[in-house]
Amino acid sequence: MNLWKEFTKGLIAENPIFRLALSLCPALAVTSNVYNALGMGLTVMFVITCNNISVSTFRNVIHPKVRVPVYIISIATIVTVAMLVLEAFLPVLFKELGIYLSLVVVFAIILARAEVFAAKNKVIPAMVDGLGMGAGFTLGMVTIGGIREIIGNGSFFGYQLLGSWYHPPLIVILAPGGFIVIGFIIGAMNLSEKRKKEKMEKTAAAGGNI
Amino acid sequence: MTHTDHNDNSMFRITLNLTLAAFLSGVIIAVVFYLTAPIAEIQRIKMKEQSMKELIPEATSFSPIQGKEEWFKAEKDGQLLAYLILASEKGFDGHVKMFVGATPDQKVIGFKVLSHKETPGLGDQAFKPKFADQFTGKGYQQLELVKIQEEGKITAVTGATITSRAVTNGIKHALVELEKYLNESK
Amino acid sequence: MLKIKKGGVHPHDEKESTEHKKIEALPVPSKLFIPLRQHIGEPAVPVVKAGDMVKKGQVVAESPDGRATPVHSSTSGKVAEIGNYMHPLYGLSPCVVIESDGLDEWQENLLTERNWETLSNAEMIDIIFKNGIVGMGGAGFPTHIKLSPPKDKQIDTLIVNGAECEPYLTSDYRMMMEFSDEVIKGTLITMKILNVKTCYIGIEHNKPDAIKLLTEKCKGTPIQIVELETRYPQGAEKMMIKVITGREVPSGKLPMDVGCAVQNIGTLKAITEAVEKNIPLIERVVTVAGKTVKDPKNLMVKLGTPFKEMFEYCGGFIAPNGKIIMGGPMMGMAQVNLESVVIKAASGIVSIADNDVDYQPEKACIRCGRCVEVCTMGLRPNILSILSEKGQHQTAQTDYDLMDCVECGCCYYVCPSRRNIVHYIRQSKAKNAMLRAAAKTGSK
Amino acid sequence: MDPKDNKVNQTPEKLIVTSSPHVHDTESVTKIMWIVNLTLLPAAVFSVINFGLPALVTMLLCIAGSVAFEAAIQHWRKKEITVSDGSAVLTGLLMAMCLPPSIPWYIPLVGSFAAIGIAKHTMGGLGHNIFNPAHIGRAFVMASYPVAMTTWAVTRIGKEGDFPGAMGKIASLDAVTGATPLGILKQQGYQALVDSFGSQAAMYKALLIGNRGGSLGETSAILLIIGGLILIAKKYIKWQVPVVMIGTVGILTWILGGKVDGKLVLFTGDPILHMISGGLIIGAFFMATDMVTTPITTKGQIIFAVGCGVITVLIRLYGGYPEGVCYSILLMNAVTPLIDRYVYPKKFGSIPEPAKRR
Repeated sequence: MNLWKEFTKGLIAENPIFRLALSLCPALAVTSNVYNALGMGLTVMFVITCNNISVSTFRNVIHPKVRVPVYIISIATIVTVAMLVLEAFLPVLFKELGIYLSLVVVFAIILARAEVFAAKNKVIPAMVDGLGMGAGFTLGMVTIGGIREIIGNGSFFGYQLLGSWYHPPLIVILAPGGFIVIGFIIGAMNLSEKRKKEKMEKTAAAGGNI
Repeated sequence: MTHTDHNDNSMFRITLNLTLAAFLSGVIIAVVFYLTAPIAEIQRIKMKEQSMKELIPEATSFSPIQGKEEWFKAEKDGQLLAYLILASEKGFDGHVKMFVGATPDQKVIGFKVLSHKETPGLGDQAFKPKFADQFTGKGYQQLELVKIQEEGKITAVTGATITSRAVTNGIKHALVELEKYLNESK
Repeated sequence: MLKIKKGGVHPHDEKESTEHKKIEALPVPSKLFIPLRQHIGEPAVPVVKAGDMVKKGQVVAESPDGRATPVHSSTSGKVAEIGNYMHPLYGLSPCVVIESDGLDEWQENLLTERNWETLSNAEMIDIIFKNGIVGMGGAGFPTHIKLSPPKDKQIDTLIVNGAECEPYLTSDYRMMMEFSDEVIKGTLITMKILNVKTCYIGIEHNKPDAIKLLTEKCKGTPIQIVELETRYPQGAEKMMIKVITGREVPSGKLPMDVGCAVQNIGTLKAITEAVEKNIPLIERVVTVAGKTVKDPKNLMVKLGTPFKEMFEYCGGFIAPNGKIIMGGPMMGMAQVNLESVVIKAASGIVSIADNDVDYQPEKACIRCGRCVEVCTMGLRPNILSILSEKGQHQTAQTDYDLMDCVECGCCYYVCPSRRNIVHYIRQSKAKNAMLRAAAKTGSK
Repeated sequence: MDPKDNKVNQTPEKLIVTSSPHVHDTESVTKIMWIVNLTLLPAAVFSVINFGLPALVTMLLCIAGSVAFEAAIQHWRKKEITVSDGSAVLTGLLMAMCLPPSIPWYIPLVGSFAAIGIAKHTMGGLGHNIFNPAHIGRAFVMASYPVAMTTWAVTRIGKEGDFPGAMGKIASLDAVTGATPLGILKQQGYQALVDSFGSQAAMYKALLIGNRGGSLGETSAILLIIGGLILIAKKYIKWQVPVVMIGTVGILTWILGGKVDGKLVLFTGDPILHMISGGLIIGAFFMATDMVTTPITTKGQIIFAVGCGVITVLIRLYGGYPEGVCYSILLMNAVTPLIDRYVYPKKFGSIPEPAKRR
């Protein structure tokens, strides 16, 4: 079904971090461990889905000239709600995410999905798109966070994976490490795609010969 | 709505759009805030008490000190055990916020960092017992930071001199403030 | 001693093997392949046909437009055919093939005796045109055009290029030593035609004998001998002007735009012979050198002689050849085989031994800056080569002055990554020329 | 060309046809790299004598790591493996020269990976890297293992008591914290530094000869200068770069480096100390002259050298670190493309025509 496609495209093919290269700021800032990365990812998933629903619902009412301010109000409301809820029920995570939580308002991916997708589609596909994009974002964040936490701290989700023989290079959990890890992941994805394409071309050529 | 109507009403519609959006947003936030604020407040107090408890485990109650913001008395069965003072000192990257615990005769019991942005694995070594234990029982006169181990002084963490200095100065200032307060209230 | 201010290289000059050897005349080969195109411009149009008997010096091809130069028979004999044979620059090209009759007879009414001082400029330019004289330094630019500049260009200085900065080549040097009178006379003739009062002969200081001889012989004439530092590409036209007069030929302009004219030693000798004796340009001095040649020599060779004959006269090869080059090793043209023939612009034939050829593969540019340092034109060859590699030929032209490159080859010579920068630049130039041509036909 | 028309090649051998020129000088990338390696060798050998076996182990680990990563990455990228050209060896050696003598075994390996894997091959390999790989490696491990990287070993000569007064004190300082001369200068002031050596003259002598704490390659200024002079004589580097960079540091530290009672007094600094201490000599001769990552033209290289000098002094005098050569060169590496864009040779024929002589 099409909805499934809408959902999965956000995971790899149009992954917000690695493919669309949107919202790299949180991808660098709050991925020094998996816990924070997952928290931020889920928050963004929540915001993006709610916002997509709201934008899609009201898409025929909103005047095109003020659509961006209205979207921003919608995002800001949802983010504020998310912050209040986190503060009340997950105060530790709320403290860790700190300033980046309020910055969710200006994450490019959220406005981009509202503008590109939700404003042009019905509620259900918009919601699925939001969920997919949010899931892709979360996946990206957790991947980066996982790699950085394992390499830079020897642990995963706070559990010490590697023994005391392992001397983690600190830089990986510092800001430059974020850049390097994201760079390597994007590079690896591009490379695998290139090799896949080459292989396909090769088989296609071989097929043509037969 | 015809095309011309659309044009005529555009100004009206824009205003209505924005007003409605803002109004809805306000309502939603207000409702959520109304629901979550008390819980958040309880959480905050719980967290603070928890960190104070970690610092002075024997204490049974913590009461705020009048006239001083974020100063607490730690008491056990009505007996004054310690003062808890919130200190904030500039570290390597931003401020290090911590509770300093001091005995009534102004000796350090310990400190508990509430928030910081020091380099993980490097700056935060200064919050670990190896460094932190050096403060125990010292008065502010003895709080001198040196880089090379010296008897009776605080030895900085290698590679984290600035954080070490921030912690030392924070504690020192807290003790000085405490003395001033105690002298005044005498 | 005058020096190049910036850039240039100093390859080992390798001139020892031939510089003290007198010019020897190569016996007339049995077959001569005279190319119809020995100059810049349209090929000449043959006026003989297979089976015709021709005499030495007889016109075999006429200029089609008055700009290109006519071509003469180098010896007497029978026209065997007009067909495609190896040209050292253009590959297979139309040639008049003459089977020598062994008599080597001059055509009548040549070999007159004339006093150049009695002739008018127009007459002399006509004589130079009719005798097929072109620049013999390598480019082959028709001399009669060079000698009749447009009215608005005031030429005040004549420079004679005796630098011979390419390794191996000694033909100009030998001509200066053995035909010094003709060279000086040619210089005076050119000065008269161009109506200039100042003239310099620039000679690199690794030829002290030539400097001494010419200084003595030029006493009492307005010609001054200038000693130049031995440095490649001293003999490049623009460099020569800059070093001797201090003038820089602006980008895209010609020497005449700064009031200078540059002539090659060989051209001057040919001018003298043409004006005084009415001898057309049918032979020239060619240096045959290289590590694989048994007995390197300077030869007086009929135009159209295959390289093979010359190498055979020099004793053949003593080692396997890697490359055969017409011209010097810095700017010369590598030959496909030994069938290629001597043309008016062939100053030398150099062989490079098989084990001397640089087989090292090209590597990425390491930005060492050597090419920028040696580039006498002040370009950035490293960027030009990279742009060409990436296919950005237009950018190279608009932003990095591609067209100012004179292809002297210094950049390749010093490149530690062995990037053939000159080749890249030529590719860019060719691509841009194709684009321009396409744009032209497209707009029409 | 129609093959039928092509006359049979009658020469016995096949001729090679390429575009001109047909001759080349004897320089090649490989030769340059190995000669730079050789010129570094005396200082490297000295540091092994000075610091003992751990220095040799560090050095070998750096070189082996660099070569291994280079070969592995090139194999994986399906490129020709070019470890024999000496560039990976040079990267490893230069990085080793920037490291403290006795560090845990994994630091050189992590550094080699950063240098070759991150700084060099993600950019496309030799010739394409923006930053000096050796310095990226060093900066990477500096950020990763700050404690180990600021723990300096005592020189062996000092330990054995050849220079008892000066080095004895440094030895006692070393046990706890970074005690390179610049470290002492930063933390305890100029007088403390001079006192630790005994006298100013003794300090200069120790710095020049290399009998002091510091990185492997920081120690022997004289041997490094000799190596650098060979490179200048071979025309692999230009004398302007080290002279300008060291000169800038000297002048600026002389102007700004002097403090009396903690207050800045202009023109009272000790330029000689700053010029011969720390990584300045190796940086100026071997790093700021790296072909790939510095500007192409001499003019650009001088601008580069001035920038390196200024940033070095800023870091040394006002920054958090005692030494700033590594970061100054990395920062200027980032500016190199900009310099190259605006500083280029004067084009031939671009001056206005001279007035015609009549």
